[in-house]
Amino acid sequence: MTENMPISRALNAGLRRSLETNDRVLLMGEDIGPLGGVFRVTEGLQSDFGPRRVIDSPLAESGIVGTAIGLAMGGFRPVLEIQFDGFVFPAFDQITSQLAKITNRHEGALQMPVVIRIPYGGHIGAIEHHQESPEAYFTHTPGLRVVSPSTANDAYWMIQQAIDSPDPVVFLEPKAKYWQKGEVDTDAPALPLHASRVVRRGTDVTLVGHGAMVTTLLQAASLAESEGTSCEVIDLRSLSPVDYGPILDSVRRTGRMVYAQEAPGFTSLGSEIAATVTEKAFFALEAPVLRVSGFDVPFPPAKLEGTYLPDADRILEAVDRSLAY
Amino acid sequence: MTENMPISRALNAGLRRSLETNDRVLLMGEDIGPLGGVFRVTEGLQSDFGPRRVIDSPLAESGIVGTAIGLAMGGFRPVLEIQFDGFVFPAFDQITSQLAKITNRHEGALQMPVVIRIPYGGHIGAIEHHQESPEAYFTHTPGLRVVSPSTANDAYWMIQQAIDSPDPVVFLEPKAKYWQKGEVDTDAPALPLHASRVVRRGTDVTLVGHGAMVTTLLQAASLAESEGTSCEVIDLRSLSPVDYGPILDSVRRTGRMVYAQEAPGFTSLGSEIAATVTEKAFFALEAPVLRVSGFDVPFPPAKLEGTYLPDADRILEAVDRSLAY
Amino acid sequence: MTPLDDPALVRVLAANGTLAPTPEAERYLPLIDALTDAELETFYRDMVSIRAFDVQATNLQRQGQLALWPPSFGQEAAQVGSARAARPQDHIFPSYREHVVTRIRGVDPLDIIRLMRGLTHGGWDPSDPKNGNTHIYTLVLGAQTLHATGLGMGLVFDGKCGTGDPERDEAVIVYYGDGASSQGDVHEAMVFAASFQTPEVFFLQNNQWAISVPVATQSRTPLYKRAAGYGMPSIQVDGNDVLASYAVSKAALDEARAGGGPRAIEAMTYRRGAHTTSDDPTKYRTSAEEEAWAGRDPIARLRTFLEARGASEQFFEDADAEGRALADDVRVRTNELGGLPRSHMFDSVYSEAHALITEEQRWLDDYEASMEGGAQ
Amino acid sequence: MTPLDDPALVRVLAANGTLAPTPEAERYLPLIDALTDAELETFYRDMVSIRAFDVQATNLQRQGQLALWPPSFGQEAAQVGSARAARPQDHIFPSYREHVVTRIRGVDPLDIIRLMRGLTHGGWDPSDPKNGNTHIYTLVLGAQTLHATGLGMGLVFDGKCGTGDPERDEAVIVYYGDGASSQGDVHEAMVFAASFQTPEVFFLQNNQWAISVPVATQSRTPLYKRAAGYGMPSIQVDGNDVLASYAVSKAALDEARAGGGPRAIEAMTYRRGAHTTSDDPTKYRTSAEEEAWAGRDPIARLRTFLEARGASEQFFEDADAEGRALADDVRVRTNELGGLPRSHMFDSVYSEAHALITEEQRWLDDYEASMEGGAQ
Ligand SMILES: Cc1ncc(C[n+]2csc(CCOP(=O)(O)OP(=O)(O)O)c2C)c(N)n1
Ligand SMILES: Cc1ncc(C[n+]2csc(CCOP(=O)(O)OP(=O)(O)O)c2C)c(N)n1
Ligand SMILES: [Mg+2]
Ligand SMILES: [Mg+2]
Repeated sequence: MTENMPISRALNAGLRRSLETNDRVLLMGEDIGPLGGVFRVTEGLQSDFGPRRVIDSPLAESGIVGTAIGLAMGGFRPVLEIQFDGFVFPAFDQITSQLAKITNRHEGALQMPVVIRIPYGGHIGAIEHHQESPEAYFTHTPGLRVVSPSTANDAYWMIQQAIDSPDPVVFLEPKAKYWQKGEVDTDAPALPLHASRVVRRGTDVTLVGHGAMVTTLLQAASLAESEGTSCEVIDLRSLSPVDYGPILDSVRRTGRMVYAQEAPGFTSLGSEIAATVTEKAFFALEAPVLRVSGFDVPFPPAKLEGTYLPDADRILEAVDRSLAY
Repeated sequence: MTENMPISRALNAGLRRSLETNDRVLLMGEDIGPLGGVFRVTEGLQSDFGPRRVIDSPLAESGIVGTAIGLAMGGFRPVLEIQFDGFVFPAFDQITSQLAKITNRHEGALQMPVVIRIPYGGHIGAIEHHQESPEAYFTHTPGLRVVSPSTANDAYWMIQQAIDSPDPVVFLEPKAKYWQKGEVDTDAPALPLHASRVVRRGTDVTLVGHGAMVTTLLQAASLAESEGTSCEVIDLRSLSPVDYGPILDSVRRTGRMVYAQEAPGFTSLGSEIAATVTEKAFFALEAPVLRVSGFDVPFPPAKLEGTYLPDADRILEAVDRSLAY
Repeated sequence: MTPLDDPALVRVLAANGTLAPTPEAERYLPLIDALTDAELETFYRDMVSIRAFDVQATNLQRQGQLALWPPSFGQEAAQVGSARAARPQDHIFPSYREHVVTRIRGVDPLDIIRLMRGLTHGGWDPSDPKNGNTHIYTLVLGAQTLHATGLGMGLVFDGKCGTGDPERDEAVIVYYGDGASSQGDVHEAMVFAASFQTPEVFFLQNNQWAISVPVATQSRTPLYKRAAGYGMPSIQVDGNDVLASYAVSKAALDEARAGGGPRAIEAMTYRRGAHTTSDDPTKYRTSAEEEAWAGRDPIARLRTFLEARGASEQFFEDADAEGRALADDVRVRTNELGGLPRSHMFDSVYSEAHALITEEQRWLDDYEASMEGGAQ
Repeated sequence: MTPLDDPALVRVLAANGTLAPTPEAERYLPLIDALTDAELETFYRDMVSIRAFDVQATNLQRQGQLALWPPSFGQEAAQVGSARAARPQDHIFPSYREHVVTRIRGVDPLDIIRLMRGLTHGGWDPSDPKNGNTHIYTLVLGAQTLHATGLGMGLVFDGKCGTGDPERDEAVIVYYGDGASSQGDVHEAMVFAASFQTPEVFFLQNNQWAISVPVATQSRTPLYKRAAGYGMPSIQVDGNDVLASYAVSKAALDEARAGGGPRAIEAMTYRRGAHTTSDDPTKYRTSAEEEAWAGRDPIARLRTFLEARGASEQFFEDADAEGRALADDVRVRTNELGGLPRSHMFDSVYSEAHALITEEQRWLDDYEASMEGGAQ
């Protein structure tokens, strides 16, 4: 069966299905109960599953992650909501030194099936701490899995796959796209959680990104086409681990690649992917892998986000630079 | 005047000089008073400068960094000690969302001259959380400066330069080298804080790293020489910003580069440097920039650190791979 | 137990505006008796003005002029009382809803408007004397409590408190909410404050809600009781009674300034509006509750009291006019606000030159120039 | 005020081993009267054995067999009393110095030895029944308090406490130190515990020092007083009096298990040894202080009490022999410990296959094979 719905509803439906099928799943976070979350992703879930399955926690992120670890030790599968990207840092020790390492510390005897949902990224004109893209902090941390859906169908399935994972998953939700609609096939997932996907075929340049950036990459690809350049677009979907197969296949054909992200560029996921693709496809590359990123400044006041965030033009500029090699 | 001393003494001497020359400098941390710090870097300073200049704080890292911000607002220049690399994460929000951004948030009206000293890295056979290399988390964060000395002379000068900086500086001390001696010239610094430095001249491959890794790179260079390969070795010194000048000069001559670090490789400083060098010296490169890193696993139990940490052999293996392109 | 039943509560004015001190309020009465008519009228004008501002800002947000507005509606007495109790040399650390406090200290309300419009992450320079040592808003809940404590530590180290000279001694007051009280940083701030005996008042506005979460989720115990565990004196006050709020704040600040160490105040109040303009309180609270608190409104309460004391009708009309003037001024100046140059983003990430920033700024300038060139 | 002067202190045995209950101890006497001779003797043997183990481990560290050893020397009574008060179904979250506790729950001391030798970051499987629901050590101070609270929340959600059946109901006890008490995580753990009414005992061993920092730096106020701010009952106990430690722990655990919500205990004790074998206490504390606390030693105290009750000389000799046997066994088995295969590093980073780990492990295997090849 397929249904058309926005990403926020797809997430809601996916969470609902997980709550229904596994009674050890519980949701916890700030304002996820009667309010349904500030983005309404959990709307209606507390009234349907009760306040023991959908829990409004005290206002403390380290507490949320730390107690989720204890809940997981007790056999629960907690799905946490961090209200905005910029509010995850108080929980950083519990995520980095605890959650990510507990299975390893126990030599595999304890699993840590905890999902941390984080609405991330800009484009919503909000105040400070509400528009950040913190993925690099998590992808650098061994023991975490990091994923981000860019379509409603992926949102629906990936959240369920993340909940099913025995490992901790940081689940980054592209908040600018919560209202973007798409077809959701509720029968079977299209891909495993950690697969990347070619979303547009092309022959000249490979464009890679995740989350909200996929839309921008597709825009850039359309514009490029009108200028006679054929771009292949790949949605990363999994940020850690990265599924390099489709990317390398593509780069070996195109010889050129542009990676785009909202996050600051320095020591970022884009750095990693550029370095690794270069290493693995060195002789295929006609040009260095170019990166289009947020600048290495704090996310600016909203009136400047249009300048800060990579748009189709900035991506095309990189495409042109790549082609000029 | 020059004096021979180990890095830990050089740091102590540098801190002492800063305390003497600027009465707004104060030191704060856990066990830095009567004990002199677990590595004795602050030995004798509290008895000489008193408990208001060299402060044993309550045991709370977020508190240490957060109150240092307030102290800096009041015109102090706090120099903080985090006891071990793995204990910095409880302070992560105060470092990332506060300290790093406060000057920007105030549009330059408030400076944040706070230094965070962190003994980092492995090779000391210690238990968990005591051997990590967290630099990527800081280099990815706009608003921070990140440096690491590898010699006694640099230790002596760089700590003073960091204290003089109006910006927050994460000061990473290679703990395995605290007892490594070197000549300290107490008259004038050799280099500005953010300069990288060629520490060995060579023509075939450029080796780059920081902190304790510099010693390993020099070992590898000696071994390589005996096999007929001439390696240039560059000490990064500044991890953010990176001084690319000497690195690019070198790579343009050698055409080959290996970057080595103790930190896990994925989304790391090594990724950044590999990607950027590739972009800036693309046509000069005979081989991809190769990276030798800790594996993407939590720092293992000490009995495996010898396997985990890059050694001269692992670097040579990469040198050979690079030469084979 | 409703939130205002604690036997320790300090209240001077009953909800109906009559003088009816609770037992715990007795010892504060001299401070209140000492207030002049002019001072009392200032309290009233403060509250009326800022409410007019608040309504204006909410409208401006509806008109798309602001990204967001967090109203202070209902919390005016807690804020006016505490801010008016502070001395000029004191240091103020607001959270993000202290519009009344910042205005009293001299901050231009337009600075808050610029923040909520997306023109700045700060708004004003705390070191500029015209801003009355008022720090900017902090959005990560609780983080500012540590900054305030650090500043207080510096006052101790510099001998700027406890000298016995109230004209010179300085104190710090830091604002935070019932939700924020759960954050680890607030605990660590109290630990450091107690350890270093900072001249500091922790001022908690318990407005009963953290967005949609009732205070009972944060604590089943009155929050003012936390302070005792750190050896800090603490007080619960009716935060909708500006006189009580003033008196307990003044006593606490005076004691802190004089070297008595940190103390805590829990002001019981109510966020009468939405959390922010993005919020919909009907999802989580009843109109019965809202009405009950409307009956405890701080402005009406003081008005009745002042009327009984003989304040003139003219005074109230003037106060309203003053509020309208402020609101009009804010509207006019908001409409005049321009944009930001793109360099703004790079200008003050660091205080000293930084190679990567310089490079990126140069790249962007070239890029924009080429785009404009291309568009020509 | 010396640390043991608080009028609220619960103590049963005076330092000289005579029964001399403090006023606060009166209500616990029935619990102590109910203890059999065999139980009392077990307490003694527990303490003697682990002290022998502790000395052995310290020696092993000196001989280079361990990277580090954090002795429990001096804190035996606090640990034995609380651990013996727990029921088999209870869940234990130690910090990193609870060697006595873990042993009582069934954990093999060799598992701790392996941790301190650098062979593991954990040591044992908390879900293996032989380890008595004992979680592994946590080295980031305070982090475990949240894990314990989360587990306690799960017990509430699963209806595993407060059913009225003490054989079935479960509780959690979490250990932390006076230094750790300053961490934000401990506050958040108490906030969550109180909010969700977890069946939990926060057991603080105040051993007067956090490495070189005296407890006065963490708090000028007795730490047990923090709990009241969260609405938790709390108690201060002489942690060198095993009977008092047992009784207050038993009462608290029983109440928590029965559905009474969380509570806190501060056990006043002393770290008689160094912080760890890397530490040098002469840098920061006086021998006078050390001697004063030597006079309050928990083992000597119980011994005098048992002697007065008529325990035989043979019993004490047997206890010592048991300790020696444990120490010998630990030495022998430590010497037999092997190394780690390099695959260990990759084996359990994730529970499911992970592309990057697989790739790196394969690379390392090839690399090592080539090096061995090269070396031939
Ligand atoms: C660390 C952190 N987590 C989450 C948020 C999102 N948030 C903003 S305001 C708020 C509620 C705050 O409640 P309270 O402290 O009572 O202050 P009030 O809004 O009632 O004035 C939340 C959850 C935040 N700003 N910071
Ligand atoms: C978050 C964190 N910061 C610093 C340390 C380093 N450290 C280890 S033990 C210790 C002192 C702990 O004191 P306390 O909590 O009183 O426990 P005790 O050692 O006395 O048993 C410190 C500072 C740590 N382990 N974790
Ligand atoms: Mg509130
Ligand atoms: Mg201690």
